[in-house]
Amino acid sequence: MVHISDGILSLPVLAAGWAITAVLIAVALWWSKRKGSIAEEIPKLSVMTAAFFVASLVHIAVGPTSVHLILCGLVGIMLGILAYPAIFIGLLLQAFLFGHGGVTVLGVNTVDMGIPALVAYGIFKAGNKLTPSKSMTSKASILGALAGGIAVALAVSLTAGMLYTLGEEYAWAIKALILYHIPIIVIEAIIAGSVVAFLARVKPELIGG
Amino acid sequence: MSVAISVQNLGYVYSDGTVALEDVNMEVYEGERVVIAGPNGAGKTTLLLHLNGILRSTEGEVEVFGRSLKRLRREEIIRDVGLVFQDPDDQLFMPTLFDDLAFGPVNLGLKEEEVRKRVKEALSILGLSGYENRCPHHLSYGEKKKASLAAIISMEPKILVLDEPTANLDPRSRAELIEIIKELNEREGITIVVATHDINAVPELADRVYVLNRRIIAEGTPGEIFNDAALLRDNNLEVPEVYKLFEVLRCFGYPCEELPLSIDDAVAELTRTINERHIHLHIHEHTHEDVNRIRSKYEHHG
Amino acid sequence: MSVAISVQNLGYVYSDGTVALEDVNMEVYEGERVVIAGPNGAGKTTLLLHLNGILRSTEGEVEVFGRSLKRLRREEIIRDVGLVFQDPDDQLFMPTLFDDLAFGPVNLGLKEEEVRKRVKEALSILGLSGYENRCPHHLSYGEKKKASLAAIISMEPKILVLDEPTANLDPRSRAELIEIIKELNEREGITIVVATHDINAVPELADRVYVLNRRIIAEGTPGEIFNDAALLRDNNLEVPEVYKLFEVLRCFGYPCEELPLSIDDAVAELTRTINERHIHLHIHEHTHEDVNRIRSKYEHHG
Amino acid sequence: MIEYPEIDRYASLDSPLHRFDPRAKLIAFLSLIFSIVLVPDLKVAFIGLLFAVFMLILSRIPLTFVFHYLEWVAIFILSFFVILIFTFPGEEIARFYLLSITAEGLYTGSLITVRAFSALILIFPMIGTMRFDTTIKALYRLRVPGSLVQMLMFTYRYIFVLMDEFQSIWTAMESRGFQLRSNFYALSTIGKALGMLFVRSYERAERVYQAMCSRGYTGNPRTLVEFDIRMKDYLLAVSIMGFAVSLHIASFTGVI
Ligand SMILES: Nc1ncnc2c1ncn2[C@@H]1O[C@H](COP(=O)(O)OP(=O)(O)OP(=O)(O)O)[C@@H](O)[C@H]1O
Ligand SMILES: Nc1ncnc2c1ncn2[C@@H]1O[C@H](COP(=O)(O)OP(=O)(O)OP(=O)(O)O)[C@@H](O)[C@H]1O
Ligand SMILES: [Mg+2]
Ligand SMILES: [Mg+2]
Repeated sequence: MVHISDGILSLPVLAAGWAITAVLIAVALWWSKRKGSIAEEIPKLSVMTAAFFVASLVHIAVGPTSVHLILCGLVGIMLGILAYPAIFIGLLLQAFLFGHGGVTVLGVNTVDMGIPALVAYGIFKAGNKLTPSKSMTSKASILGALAGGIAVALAVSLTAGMLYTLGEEYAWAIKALILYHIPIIVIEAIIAGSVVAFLARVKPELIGG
Repeated sequence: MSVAISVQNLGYVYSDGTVALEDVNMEVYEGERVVIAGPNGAGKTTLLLHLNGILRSTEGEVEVFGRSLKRLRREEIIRDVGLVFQDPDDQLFMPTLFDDLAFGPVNLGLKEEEVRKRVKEALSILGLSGYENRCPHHLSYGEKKKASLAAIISMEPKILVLDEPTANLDPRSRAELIEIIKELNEREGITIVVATHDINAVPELADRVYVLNRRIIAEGTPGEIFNDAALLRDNNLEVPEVYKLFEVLRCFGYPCEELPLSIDDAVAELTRTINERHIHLHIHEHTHEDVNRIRSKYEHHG
Repeated sequence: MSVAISVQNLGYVYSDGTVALEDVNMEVYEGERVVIAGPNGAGKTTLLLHLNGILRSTEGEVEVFGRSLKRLRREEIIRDVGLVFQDPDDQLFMPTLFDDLAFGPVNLGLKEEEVRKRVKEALSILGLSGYENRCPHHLSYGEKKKASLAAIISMEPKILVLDEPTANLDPRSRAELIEIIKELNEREGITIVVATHDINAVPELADRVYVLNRRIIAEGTPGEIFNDAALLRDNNLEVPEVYKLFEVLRCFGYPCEELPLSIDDAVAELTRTINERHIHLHIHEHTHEDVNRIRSKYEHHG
Repeated sequence: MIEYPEIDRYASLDSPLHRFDPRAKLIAFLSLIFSIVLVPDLKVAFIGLLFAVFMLILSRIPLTFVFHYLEWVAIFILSFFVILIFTFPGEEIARFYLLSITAEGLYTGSLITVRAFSALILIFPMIGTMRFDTTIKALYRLRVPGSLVQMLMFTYRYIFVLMDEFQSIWTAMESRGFQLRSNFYALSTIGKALGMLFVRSYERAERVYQAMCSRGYTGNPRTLVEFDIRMKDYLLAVSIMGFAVSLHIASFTGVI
């Protein structure tokens, strides 16, 4: 899991996390208000957030342990800018309902997962524009895998970066974290590709098609 | 006849403490059609999930063809027992119908050629040939229901277990589905277990009925079960309308020992009785009382 | 009687090109109970969504109490028209039952005291008093269905529109719900519009029936509609079993002009006819032919 | 089988914390959590942990329930602890073959672990002593932005519905012989199942929105909330917050 627990990070990092998150949520909500009524977005966004919450409960065996899905790339691809508040709500519920992650690190964790979601959204959108539209499904699956994989890799890097603020002494812990996540990046890429290909065929409007 | 499924002293408690099944005993013979009837929340679905080993209880035993499910691997069980879910959307999750029908056989480790053959057969049995590349999600509800049955048929189970196969269907789709289930039983000799509270389908689908309400309340032919009004009332089950009406007719002097359960039964019954003698309907002193007693018997509220 | 709802030349096409409604014309009078019957995919749900302005078509017109919905604000519409959805989980979106029932009244801008009063009343009408603090996911399906009706009742609409209110319910819950709907109509004078393919509920719930299959195919009393076998067959609808059986009885010489639609109708019919004269049932030459014709009329497959 | 998130299973018990006003409780415990996770001193942090355990016992929430809930997270925190004690540079105090434990590693690892567990344990007296919808309403009253409160409310509600839905899809897959492994076939199949979950959720979202519109939803959060804050709530909140502050005074002045 790329969640950082409570009790690890320092005050300035926690504060910065909350500040960035507050600004990005405000921007995302303002943006979607500008485009139309927020009254329509809230219920829809909520149900989709619940879906991602449920999906992230799937755990997959990797060697001796098992991992929960992260899916931040998919959240971005499907929800666009609004992925950021959705991830915040999802993490808040995970912290309150399961004790996953933590309360004080909510801001930081949202940055770690939310920024990659926005990046995945960008990659997917740009990729769709750039590539000539040949087979819709295979293109979607490649782009989905790419965006999904990169998003998780980025999430891991950001988490590692947060730990790095603690000092050189954590170098090994950071290496362990990265090592642990390499198979997860692959798993997430495969799953994201498969989900996006499925959606391209069954419900294209979900991926902005 | 040999025993296909035998359930012994089965009990099941969900993790939140809900007791769904208690001391359930049941036997299904090869080639037979058995209906499990019971109200909402009776534990029908829970029982069916035990029949193919999805749920495994520590209490009691389920045997298929004499072998305890506890000692079988999932793969071995699903070769024998195919389970069709109530909501077809739960079962159809592939982008094309072909993929969905191939899913089971592929998981069984069959060769590609065999898989293709089975998919083709299953589609043709259900009258869905030519639908291979359709997306199941975009089918109509009736078609989805058939598709979800096809996805199990393609695994060629010896025992077919269906959860509420007729729920939510409009009359044509419902009649088609009942017909298909009957044919699978008659032609291919597949043993059928159906859970339902669609009581009007029972006479057509059942050789034998078990009434379930957490425990097995009763067992018998459809006729025997419907004859026991108290049983039905206590377990919140309906009686076919035809049956009720003949009860009423009996009050008006229609001579009838075994009450018919369906229109076809009724026609046969009428023809037989009338051929023997002419029938006079009339009102006795106690007719109204009798009729009222019958009506209140079937009033479910109050 | 004044017109409660008037639909004129309504058409609707979904964004993917599916034509769901075409030139629909319909009128519902104040205090009336109208059933919209039609097979799966007929457009029933689409039509209902127009009645309270959720969907607004450019083609045609919907008027409620003489005012076009196009010119009304959402808030004004929902004061008059309450819509109960088929799947109660779609409608129970708040964390507790109290919040859910209060949601509508609060949005209507009512005072807190009034809101509490209405919630209490709605709960007691549906027999859910004491459930205020329950979460929807801990309710049974039947209870959810009642709760979703309560959440509309608390808004005190003059017109109640229900989508498949009896679907998926066991006999007791079904009977209870039908009873509640009837009482709302009789006691509170609420106009009722129901979309359903549960044909056995039609005689109990309808003063008048519209048959919908993308367009309005027919309109009439339940008796008139069920009399038109071709219509029903073409639109994939059933006839109540009692009705079928009396058709059969008629072949055996039972004299009967208006065929009864429910057991209660049947008892009344029998009593009336028999009081007039004794009834002889017998087999004519053409009885068997007649019976066969009836049976094939209702065979939906083939 | 996935399990429902039922942190509030014991919300109907009775204890001083159950009777604590929801808003005051949230503020007090959140301050305490923020305070403990930033304590720089191991001994002081340990006092914080003891206080957290005391609060847990005061809440009367069964410990078996708490342990079951913490299993997963505990593994994660403890593995971080193990990594730190072996890899943190510093003065060696013990040795296992090639690996050496350093004093600094042990200290930092313990500090982090104690702080993390304190924060985790405090979730139970804070959230587990009231129904979750009460928590959400308390946040609403504490002026958390309306859009977020509504999202929290609706998301929470639909988690249960969609969990059931996904569980059914999963059961149906298993009954056709699907086995979860980490190979390409299994993963891409999971992708399709998830895809189906998203499609169904999206369609449900549309219907939920329609149902909300039918009841006059305009995007504004408006619910009725009845909270009754009393003197003893202020007192309890102030004492918990006082304890939170004193932890930092203690470690700053080095009294302990
Ligand atoms: N996953 C679950 N967790 C807890 N309780 C459950 C679960 N699934 C079912 N139950 C409960 O177990 C009992 C039996 O449920 P089951 O679904 O087997 O009944 P059923 O006879 O199939 O009902 P229906 O006719 O509504 O399909 C019910 O009280 C139900 O609420
Ligand atoms: N959101 C949608 N987008 C595209 N097509 C739709 C949508 N909703 C419904 N349809 C289609 O419109 C037609 C009418 O659907 P509708 O749900 O109104 O029928 P219905 O009579 O309510 O059916 P049922 O008895 O199954 O509830 C169907 O062909 C359906 O597939
Ligand atoms: Mg069931
Ligand atoms: Mg409908």
